[in-house]
Amino acid sequence: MFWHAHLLSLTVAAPFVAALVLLAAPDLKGAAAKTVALVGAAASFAGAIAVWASYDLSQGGLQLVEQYALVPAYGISLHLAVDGWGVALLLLTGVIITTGVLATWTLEVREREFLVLLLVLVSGVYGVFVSQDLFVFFLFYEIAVLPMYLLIGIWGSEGEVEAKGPFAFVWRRFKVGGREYAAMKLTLMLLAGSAAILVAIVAMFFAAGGTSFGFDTLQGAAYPRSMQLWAFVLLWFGFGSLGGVFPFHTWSPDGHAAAPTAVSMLHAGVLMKLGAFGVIRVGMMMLPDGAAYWVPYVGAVAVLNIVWGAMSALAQKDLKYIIAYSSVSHMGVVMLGAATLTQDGWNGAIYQMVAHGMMTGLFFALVGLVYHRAHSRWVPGMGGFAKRMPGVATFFVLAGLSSLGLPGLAGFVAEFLVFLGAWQSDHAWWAVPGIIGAFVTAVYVLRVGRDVFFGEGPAEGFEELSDAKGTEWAAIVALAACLVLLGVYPNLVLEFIHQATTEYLPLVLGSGATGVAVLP
Amino acid sequence: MNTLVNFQPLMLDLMVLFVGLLVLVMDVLMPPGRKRGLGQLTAVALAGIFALSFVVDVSGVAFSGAYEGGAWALFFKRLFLGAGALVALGGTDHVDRRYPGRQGEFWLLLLFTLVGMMLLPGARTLVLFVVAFELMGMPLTMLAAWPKTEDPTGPGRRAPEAALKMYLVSAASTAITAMGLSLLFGAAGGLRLDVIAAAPQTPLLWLGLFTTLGGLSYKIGAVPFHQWVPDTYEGAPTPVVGYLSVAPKAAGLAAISLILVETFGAASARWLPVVLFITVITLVVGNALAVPQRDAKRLLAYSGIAQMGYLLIAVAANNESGQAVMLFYLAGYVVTNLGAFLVIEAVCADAPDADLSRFHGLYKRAPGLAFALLIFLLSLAGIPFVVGFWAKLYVFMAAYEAGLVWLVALGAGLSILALFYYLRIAKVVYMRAPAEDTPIAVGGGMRLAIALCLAGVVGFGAWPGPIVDAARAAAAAFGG
Amino acid sequence: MSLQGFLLLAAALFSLGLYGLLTRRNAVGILASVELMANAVNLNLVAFGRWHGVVDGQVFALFNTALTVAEAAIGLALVILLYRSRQDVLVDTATEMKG
Amino acid sequence: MDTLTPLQWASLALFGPLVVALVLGVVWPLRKAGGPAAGLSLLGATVNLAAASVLFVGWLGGADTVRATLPWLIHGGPEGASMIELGLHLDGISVSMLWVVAIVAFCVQVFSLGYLSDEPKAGFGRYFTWQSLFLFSMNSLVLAPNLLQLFMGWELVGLCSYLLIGFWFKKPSAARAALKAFWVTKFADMGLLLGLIVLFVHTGGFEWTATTAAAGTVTLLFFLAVMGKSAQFPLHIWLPDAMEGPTPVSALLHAATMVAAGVFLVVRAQPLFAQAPLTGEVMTWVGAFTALFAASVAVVQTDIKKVLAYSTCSQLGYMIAALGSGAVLGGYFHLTTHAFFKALLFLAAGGLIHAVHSNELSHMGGLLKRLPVTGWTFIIGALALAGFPGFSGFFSKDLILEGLFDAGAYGPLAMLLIGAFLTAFYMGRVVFMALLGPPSEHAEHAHEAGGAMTLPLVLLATLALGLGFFAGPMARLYGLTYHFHLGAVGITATALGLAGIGTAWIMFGPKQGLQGLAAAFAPLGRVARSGAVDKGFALAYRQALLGLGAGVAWVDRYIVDGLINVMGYASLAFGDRLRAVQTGNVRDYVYAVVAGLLLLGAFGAIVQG
Repeated sequence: MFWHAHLLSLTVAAPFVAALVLLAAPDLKGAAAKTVALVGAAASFAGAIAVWASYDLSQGGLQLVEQYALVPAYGISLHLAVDGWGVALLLLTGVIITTGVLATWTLEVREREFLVLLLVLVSGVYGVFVSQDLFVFFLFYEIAVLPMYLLIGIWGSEGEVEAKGPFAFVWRRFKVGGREYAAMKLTLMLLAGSAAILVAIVAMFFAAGGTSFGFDTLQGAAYPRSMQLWAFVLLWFGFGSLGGVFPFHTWSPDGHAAAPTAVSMLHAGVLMKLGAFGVIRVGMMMLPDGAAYWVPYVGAVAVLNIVWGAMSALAQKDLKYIIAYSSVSHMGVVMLGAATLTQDGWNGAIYQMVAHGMMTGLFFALVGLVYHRAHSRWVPGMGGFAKRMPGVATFFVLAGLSSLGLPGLAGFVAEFLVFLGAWQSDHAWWAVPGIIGAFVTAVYVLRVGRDVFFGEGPAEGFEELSDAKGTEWAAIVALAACLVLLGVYPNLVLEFIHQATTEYLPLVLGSGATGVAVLP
Repeated sequence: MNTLVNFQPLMLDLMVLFVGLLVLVMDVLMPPGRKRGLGQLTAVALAGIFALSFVVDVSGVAFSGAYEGGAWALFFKRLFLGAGALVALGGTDHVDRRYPGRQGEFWLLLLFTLVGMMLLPGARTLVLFVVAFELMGMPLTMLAAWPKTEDPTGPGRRAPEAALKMYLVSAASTAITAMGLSLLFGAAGGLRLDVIAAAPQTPLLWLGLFTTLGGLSYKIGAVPFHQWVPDTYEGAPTPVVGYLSVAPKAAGLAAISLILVETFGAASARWLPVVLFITVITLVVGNALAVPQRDAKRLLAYSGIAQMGYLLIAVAANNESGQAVMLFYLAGYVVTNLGAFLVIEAVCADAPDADLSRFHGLYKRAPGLAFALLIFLLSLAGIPFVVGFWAKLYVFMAAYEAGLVWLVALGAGLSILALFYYLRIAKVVYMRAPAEDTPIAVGGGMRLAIALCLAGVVGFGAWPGPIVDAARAAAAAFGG
Repeated sequence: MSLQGFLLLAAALFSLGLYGLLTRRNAVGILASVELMANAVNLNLVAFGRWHGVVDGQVFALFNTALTVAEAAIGLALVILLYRSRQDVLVDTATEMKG
Repeated sequence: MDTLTPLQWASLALFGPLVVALVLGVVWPLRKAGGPAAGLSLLGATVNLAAASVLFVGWLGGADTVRATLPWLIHGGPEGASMIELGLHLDGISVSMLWVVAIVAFCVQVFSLGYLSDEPKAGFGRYFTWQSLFLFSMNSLVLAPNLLQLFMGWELVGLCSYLLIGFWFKKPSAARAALKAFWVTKFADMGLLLGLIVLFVHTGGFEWTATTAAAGTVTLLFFLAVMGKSAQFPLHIWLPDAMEGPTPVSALLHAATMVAAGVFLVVRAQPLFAQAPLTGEVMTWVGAFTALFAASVAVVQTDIKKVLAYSTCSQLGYMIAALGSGAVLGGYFHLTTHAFFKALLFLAAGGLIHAVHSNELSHMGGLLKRLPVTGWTFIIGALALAGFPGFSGFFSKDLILEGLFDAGAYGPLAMLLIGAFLTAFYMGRVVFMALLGPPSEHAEHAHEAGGAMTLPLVLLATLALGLGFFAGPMARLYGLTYHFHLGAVGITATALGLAGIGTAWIMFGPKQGLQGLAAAFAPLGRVARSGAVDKGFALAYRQALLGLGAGVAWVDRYIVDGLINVMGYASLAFGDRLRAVQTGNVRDYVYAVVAGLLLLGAFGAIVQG
């Protein structure tokens, strides 16, 4: 009973406890430290699976509720509960952190500290997905964002961007593309978002009576329309900057390129989802009038994101930048689904979070692996790697296929639902650039696959190339298996997502505007 | 009860005074080589008084109403006592090593400034105000000038310049403020705050009020009265700067609150535009000038100016929750900023300056110090899970409640800029290679002081509830 | 003599002091100017006290005098310190820290 | 055998190859062993063929439609939640296509055993893994109960095509060709996806039987995908390049089955297409033009596989034109007959290539004597393609031309008649150059390969020869009737075909006559070799798409991100400028204090007072 009653807090705490263990034991090094981290990550993953198994679909709503007072004076409490979305996103987080730790096994520099930060970060991610108190939600959100600075700044890799364009003078002060630059830019842009979120949260708190930060209070409150209009923009900007919304996405390519493998995996795989999740869960659901007003713009920007990200990826020559821009493009799909305000669109948006999380996790794991062996990210210098790393090549193509929406892989289900939702929305045309974006994805993803793995080569200087080994295999195969599983049997998690969407969408549309029935 | 001779509300102040006299006597009696004990004595005594503050009843009125105890004043006294104890604890090494034979006077002066500050929040007459301020301010100037070094490259070589700048600006502003006070007296016909509050609202009164406000702004280092701050912080001995950066600021804010909120609270429409103007330029200038700094102490000086801007937002809110927020903010600020300066002292103890390059790779040389510094910086930046976050949050909430949404937006936006310069320090600490690999030796007292600060920052951050409640209770007593 | 007379005298004194404060480069000169200003304040206090018919002003003036003396003492000590380290007492040559 | 229901047979046909593909995919030691992997794959193909045959025979006997679906994806609409389903749909159309695919796939796999026997073991295993995966994909397309599953199978066969064209991925040209094929078809597939979405939003389902006002839009969008998949002008450009894959792959995917998926879609969704006359019009013209254009280009190709590739485009054009003009039976029957004789031609060509180690027609010559089985079966295929009376192609092509005539589409009909002449001509050219005539030096050591490579040829040749006589039963499968009738159009076409063969004989036979006519073809050759369409697409890709991408990336990096950098820079610069105020001279500080205080005082006294 204890386990069930505290399942959520245990899941959230598991990585944190592992981090504390690592922190308390400075002598843990190498494989021992990694094993501790793996145990913590796997425990949280097991918790996520237990949540999935124990969530009662026929009942729906919030389940596994836990509530502890935190700052009673301001009505803040640690209120954890899971809904259908939470089930799906917890599973995603569990998969990504577990495989992320596995993919980190080759790290040999300050690995204990690295794992501590990584685990703390992932505790925050779990927390966001199960928080039912806006303030605690925000706190967890910050835990998830902040360790990035050190993770990228210390363990990141260096890059360089040529000084060009009308703002070339900026290079006098910043080493654009470097890891310190990337870490600083990412942190500042994301925390600028956080500041905006905080202002909106404070406004919502007072407008809802100033007694509680609970979702249940804030969600039903009658906010003045004028306040909703500006507060929604703040939330959109705030969460959206983490979700890679144009034009606040520019931290993402630099950040992802500089970040070490596991961090890229976690960041693109899960963290960017927090942003999109925030826009939906807080922005749209709590400020329906604001959402109704701004949704055409949100959708239009999302469409721009899809095409912009894909076109930018097309022109990149750095392996990590390509994948990073593809994340910008794919997060556009999430935001597009959200902006449709339709059942299919929202289902697709959340499903895309899961699907893209796994896909981009796999991508970054593979890219990290290639980088680890080739010591280069420069695509034009590569070629023919498949000879030495056939497994990596195969899985890279698989990830690429999921990203371009090949049926049978997770990406298709998500994109299909989103486009379906788009066509049902008031802005049917959104589907068209969305689909074009998927085509452009096919162009750049498969091209980079060819440029890196196929054709003649490998050239001189790539003698150390070898296929994945041991734990790397475990990470890659697990992610690929998830992609296939989610592509073949989507209802495995879609039922849960659908359940929550059914409950939440009317909040935005207003009770009169929908007749969405619960699945039989 | 004859309140003229009721010393009950002044018990804590008198204890500190007694400690000061004890130090004076001991200084004479002790052999020159054993004077280290004076610092420890000060630390222990202040900590003891701090503990006693939870036992002794210091409420009531003294000097026929010229002095008023109570929860609000007590909150401030605890802040001062805490800051004093931590500085004594962390500064003993510094004083012992750098001022051999002169330790006694150092601690004595420190204790006197403490007495001055502790008198201030309870003062209800302009005379006591001025006396308390001067008792606080003059020994501080002397402490800033304490190093007597002939070595032009040694530590402390800039202390005379630092002290001179502090002194001259202080003298100018004190003289003009005194003129303002005399005008207040002239307009009101009395020196008691309640008399002034009831005075007819003549131009003379407003002239006096705003001149006084300017003088107080000098104390907290608000723009444009801030220019002595960076130079003094950079040149004065680091433990003194740490103390200077928190305790007198709190005292200044107590005085501002007494004048603006307690005395002229009803006429807030008169002074609010002025305070808002000062707040805005303080926030902007403090943050903007902190960005390009290369010296850690100087950077923290500008950041401290910016922090005063946030505190002024709380004052501008002009309500009870504003006062509560100010108290909470100050409590967090004392441990955070003092902790940061103590780390700087630990790292740059024998260096002529605190250039950021001295912090390169601190992570490797002293992981504990590096971590503590990181936490202090994050707290200053207002990042969740450390006390600074709650402080900023509550400030914003109070300002929002008072209808100052634009000020919330400005403050939130500038906090991103602040994050940039705080992270610059964190960056060199964690991401740059150290010039030398030698580990940094940190004395026990310093270690304990930093650990206490850290515990405060993290503890208040993780569990702000009790402090929030205490601050609210104290604020409720204010003006009651 | 009326109140205005005292106030005008005090204002004149204060202005003289302020002028000295702003124009003197010599630290001692500045200290003297500040003393002048402090005395203007004392004059004000006493005059206002008399006008209001209360002793508060005189008490304040007494305290103020004492404080001014202490302040001057510290100021002179600083001037000596300054002289020792730089061999002059000009305040505007101490500009090592700036920016 | 009767113990299994049709659904179970169909499941066997569908999942047999899938199981094989999964086993080979996961159990890598088995895959890398090569031979055993091929054996397993062949087993899957055999099971598939057996099941397909049972079903085919059953449906020839006139079985009813059988349908079974499982819920797959939740869809929530304003009316409530429903399930999008996947499953099996068995009727005459799907079963006959299933059978065609099964036969060709079986033959190709057997043929590959011999053809790829020199491959390294790992590659051999990989090849058969992809083959099994393809078979599953194609079957899931064919047996789809709705258009969504058809789309999924459609995309999966596209993937298999990519994998199999790029089988020799170390060869840059193969890697490039694989990409090109995938991109072009993927580009076209956007139409199918969008069409499906439009269809769904209008009808609430993916049924091809739906009646909707949006049929015009939907079918036009579908037709875009058809053009890509079935290589219609101008999206045919990927097909000739796809010949970079192993020849059996060309036979299976790029001649017989996968490229026919486009035609199959039109047949399958005939109820929808029937509601859209405009789409039909477009299809007729595009198909007819492709038929004529590709046939002309085929005439001047020197690579035997390229000839066959363009021929495939051309023949698919016939089918599309037929379906567009409402000659459903002609289109679908031609799809069936073409599958067999084109697979035969490719496999036989593969045999010839295997023998001389070259694709060039000029390197062949006189091979009929050295490879009699391969040679004669090739000739049978060629005659079927040329529409020689009695061969299967004759019947199906006749149906198409009659259909166009009946529909009054005289323009396209004329193009197709010219195409018929050219078809016969270029096939005659290939036969005379490669099989007859004097042997070239490459051909000297050529010899017949083993049974693995000849038996499939014989089987396919039989079908190419005889299937035409089963037009009646086949028509019944589609729910139509067929009566043989040779009208004026048919006679003209036959005469043109014979004329084509005759012309080829004159030009490329022993006499090498009519060289003046060859000179007349020269400009056509130049046009064909210049690859104008290809260049157009390359231009669109390089200049438009990549150029736009480069532009967007530049703007993103230097303008969008630049502005964000500038914000940071400006903050720093502002701080720098502001530092000048802090002069270090304490007298300036005193000035500031005095000024500030006086300002405050003035404010207090004047403004507030």
